[in-house]
Amino acid sequence: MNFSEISDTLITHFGDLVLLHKAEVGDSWVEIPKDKLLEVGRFLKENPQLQLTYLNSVTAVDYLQTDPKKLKRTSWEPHIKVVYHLSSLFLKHTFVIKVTLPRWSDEEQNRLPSLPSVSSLWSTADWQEREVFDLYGVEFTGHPDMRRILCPDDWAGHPLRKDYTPPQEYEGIRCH
Amino acid sequence: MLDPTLINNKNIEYDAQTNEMLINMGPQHPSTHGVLRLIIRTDGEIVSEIQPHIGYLHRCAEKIGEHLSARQWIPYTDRMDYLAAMNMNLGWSLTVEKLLDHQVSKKLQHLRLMICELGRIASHLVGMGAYGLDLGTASPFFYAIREREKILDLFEKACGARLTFSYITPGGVMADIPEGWIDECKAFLDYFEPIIKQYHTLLTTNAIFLKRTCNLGILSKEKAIDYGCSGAVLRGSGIDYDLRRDGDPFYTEMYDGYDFEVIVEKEGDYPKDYPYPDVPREAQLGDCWHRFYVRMLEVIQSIKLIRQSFEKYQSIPEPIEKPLKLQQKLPKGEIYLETEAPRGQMGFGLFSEGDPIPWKVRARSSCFCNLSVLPELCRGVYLADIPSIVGSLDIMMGEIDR
Amino acid sequence: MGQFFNNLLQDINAFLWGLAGYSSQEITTLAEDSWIGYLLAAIIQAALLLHVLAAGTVLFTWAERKVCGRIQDRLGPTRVGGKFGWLQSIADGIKLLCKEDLIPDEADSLLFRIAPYLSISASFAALIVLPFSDGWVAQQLNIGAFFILAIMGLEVFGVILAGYASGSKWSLYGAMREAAQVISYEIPLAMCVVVPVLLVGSMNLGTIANYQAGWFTNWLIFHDPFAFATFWIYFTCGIASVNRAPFDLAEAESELVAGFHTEYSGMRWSLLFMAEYGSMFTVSGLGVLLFLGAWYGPLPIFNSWTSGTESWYLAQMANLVGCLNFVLKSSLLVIVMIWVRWTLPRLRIDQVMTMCLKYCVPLSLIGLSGVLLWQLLAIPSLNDLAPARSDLTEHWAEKSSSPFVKDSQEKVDLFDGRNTQ
Amino acid sequence: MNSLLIASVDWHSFFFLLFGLLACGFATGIILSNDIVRMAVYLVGTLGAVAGLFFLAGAHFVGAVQLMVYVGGTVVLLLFGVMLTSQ
Repeated sequence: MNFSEISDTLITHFGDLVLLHKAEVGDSWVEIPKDKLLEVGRFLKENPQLQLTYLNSVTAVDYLQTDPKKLKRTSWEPHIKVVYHLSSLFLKHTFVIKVTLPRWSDEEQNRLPSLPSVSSLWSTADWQEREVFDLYGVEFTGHPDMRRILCPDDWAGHPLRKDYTPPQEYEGIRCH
Repeated sequence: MLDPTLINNKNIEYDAQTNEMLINMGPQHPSTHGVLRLIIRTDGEIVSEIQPHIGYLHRCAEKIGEHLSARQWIPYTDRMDYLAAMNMNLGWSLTVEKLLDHQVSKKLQHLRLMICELGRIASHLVGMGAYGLDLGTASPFFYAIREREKILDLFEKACGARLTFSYITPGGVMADIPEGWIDECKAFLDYFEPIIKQYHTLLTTNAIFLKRTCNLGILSKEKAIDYGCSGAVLRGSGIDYDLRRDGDPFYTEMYDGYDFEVIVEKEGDYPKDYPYPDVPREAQLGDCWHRFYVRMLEVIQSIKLIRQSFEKYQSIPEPIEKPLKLQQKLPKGEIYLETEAPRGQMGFGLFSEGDPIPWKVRARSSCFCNLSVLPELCRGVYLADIPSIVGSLDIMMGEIDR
Repeated sequence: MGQFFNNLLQDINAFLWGLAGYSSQEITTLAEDSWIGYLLAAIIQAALLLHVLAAGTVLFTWAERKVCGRIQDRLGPTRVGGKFGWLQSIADGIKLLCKEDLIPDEADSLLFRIAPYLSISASFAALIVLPFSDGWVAQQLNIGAFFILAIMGLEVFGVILAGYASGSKWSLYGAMREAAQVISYEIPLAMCVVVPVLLVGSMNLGTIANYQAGWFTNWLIFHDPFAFATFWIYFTCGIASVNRAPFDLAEAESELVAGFHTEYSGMRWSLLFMAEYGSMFTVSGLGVLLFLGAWYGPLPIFNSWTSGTESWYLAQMANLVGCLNFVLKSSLLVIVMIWVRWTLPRLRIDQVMTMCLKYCVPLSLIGLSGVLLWQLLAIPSLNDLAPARSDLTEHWAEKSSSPFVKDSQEKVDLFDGRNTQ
Repeated sequence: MNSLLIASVDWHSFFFLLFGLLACGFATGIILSNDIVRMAVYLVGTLGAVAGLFFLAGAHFVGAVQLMVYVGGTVVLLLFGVMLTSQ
């Protein structure tokens, strides 16, 4: 199955909940509301026509324009997109789904955004979601062990966010 | 002794139990393949729980990628899987090319295939030798390095470097291979092919080796898929999937017209186009031995591929094209492409907002996913089995931590 | 030995007093069994054996590097001391001496300090009863074979203490493995040693050795198929009991970092190391004494010299050749150990124990009963082809007489200091 | 003469006293020590010294048995047991 067939199946099953993004260049994707993520995920995994049992990658993209010169040309509001790349090893097709999140879940910018964890569907999401949490500051609810994975446990900030400034020193060691 | 501040409370609680012991393996340990740290809860010699801690080699390669143009990031891909840097270069180059929809010439594809398959051999050699070290025999490692050095000599002739090549770049390669290189490569393959038998004698069929690897760390098909395992770990579990055949058309085009087999067990046996040793009775599908064996057989398939590529490369007379510009403007869009690196499916993602510099770079590490299955495999095994299992996953910390 | 030195001292004494113009009747000489002679003999013997241990370690380390280098298709040491890097071990020894002697905070410092000495003393003590040639033994015990086994069991102490006292979990693992392994492997090892003891009917290593004089067919390994198999079981268990690969579980570097000597550095570490090489030599030497014809070469070339009727000097020359023979054979076995180490992967601890209890013990018992039956049924053996010379099976101390020793018929003990019956 | 005096020292008695004192000293060490592993080490000393006494008495076999069974076997097992149980 190619991308449009999979997305058609998804749209016929879920209706307006999923948003189709057809890209002219590169990958197209389907956008899913965050509270429907688990449901859609289970459908994608268990539907015999789709069988997207293999989760290649979970990652996030931080959309925040920090360059004031480019700000005028930027069409989007600041947000985070969590991207799931799925594939089926037996039917040999791939699929991309995305979930849009606010950068912070409150006004004061001290509560991380959250979305449900898919580690119950794909075990590989366990570590990959930890990585996203570590580097992007997205919390996954229902994750068995939500800790940092690449950075030390007491690291401050989430390095792959666009507004992240590296610390001058860490535990008495100069960083740069 | 373990620093209590570095472990979470769960473990401290367990440490207080009388007959259980909490031990810390790594990050400086001979058999953790770099700076992997394993926190192991043991009852005597039996491991009851294992918890990998990674990140000691984290260099924020993805963050750096957001400040460099696509071609400038190539050296950073070298440093991910530094034992197979060519394949890392290829993965990123293809990702950039796919976003630009820039298909390279057929001759260049043959050249890249030749180089990457050599890289695969070199990487599997280290995997094989280091596995021997994990099991307590040092000699295979020296044999493997001896052969690998010859491959590195070839690479050095092609690009001047021996470890971090930065050879394959978006839109081409750094420079065409020099005159006479193919003959040297042929000579190497003629020398190397009969030697593989020695490795089978030294390790694959050695009685102690079988005792240490067979029926151990069995990874079922379902688990392998569930944990996103790839490469030899996936195929060692009996799943017939290789991106060189089943991957994105943009990547598999390289392998069009080549005759090679995906190494996977079919009906209790492996492809028989070469005098391989038989599968021993003790071995179970998905155990350490199968993962190791798949790697060994892939070396032979790579040799087959390289031999075919010589002729195809030489049959095209015109020179290869120049690579893309250093500050090549990228179209707005995103792309995610996986290639079959020696250690599994290395995925590169490129999210572009229309600048020469990518908005975001993603590197999906195959070893990262392969390693995540370790706690699953290491439940109830002996302490001495941990090196066997970690070694059979053939991890590369540079790639895991990025 | 003691008498020899006493007599020598007496002669020198008489000679010196004679120079001063006294006659031999006027001076007081030492009694024949005076303790000074025994002390001198003990010091000389200890010094010699210590050199066997030290030089053995130096040579075997060098051999290990060279052999392992060749096995791994490389050269091994080439620079230090000229062509073959034969001074490499000395250079390493100096480096080790200069290293900082670290004692971890967590360690039990007293036990941590004494553990290497315990190990090395046990390894050294085993050499006391190991004959290098006919009569060339520091202390000739009637139960030599048994004594060596008993002493080699003590070496494990140093290792256990080293592992325990280090205060490191890896070391503790090493120590626990070592304890389990060595205790288990002592059983089949002793069973295998019993076979030649039964065949000869003596636990005296000299007697066992002399039983094998003559042609190589007289070696006990060729007595019957069971004895032949027993030697290989002995060798396997020997490798296991001295902790060499593939049974080096106590220091398995890919699992336990370095096992019991993880926390050791410098000289203390090298003492543990020397103990290992010392017991490698002892085990090989015991194997040679028991099965491989001891100091007798495959062909009886020098045997006629050792006969009591020939001159004392000729007998000593033959002994020298015998000593070289013995050292050569033992070193060959040590090199086989090195060869095995650099070829095979390591077993797992449960497999090592399984191998001992499920295979080695029953096999050695089968070997023992097989040899027993062979003797009982009087089945012809290869040893009967060329009968051993009867004079060599006699007690060896009575054979040759030194020109210095006036009366050597009495057996004397070091601790005893007086003649026994 | 001096040499006569030295020669008259009963070496046998000297070693008997030495080993006896060692055995007693180590035995006291066992009683006074608090650390169970050190006790085991002192026990090795005591048993080893007793083995020395046996050798001195010409009972080589008994001495070797003492070494093998008590020092090599029993105490190692004892240590092994100590290490397996928590303190």
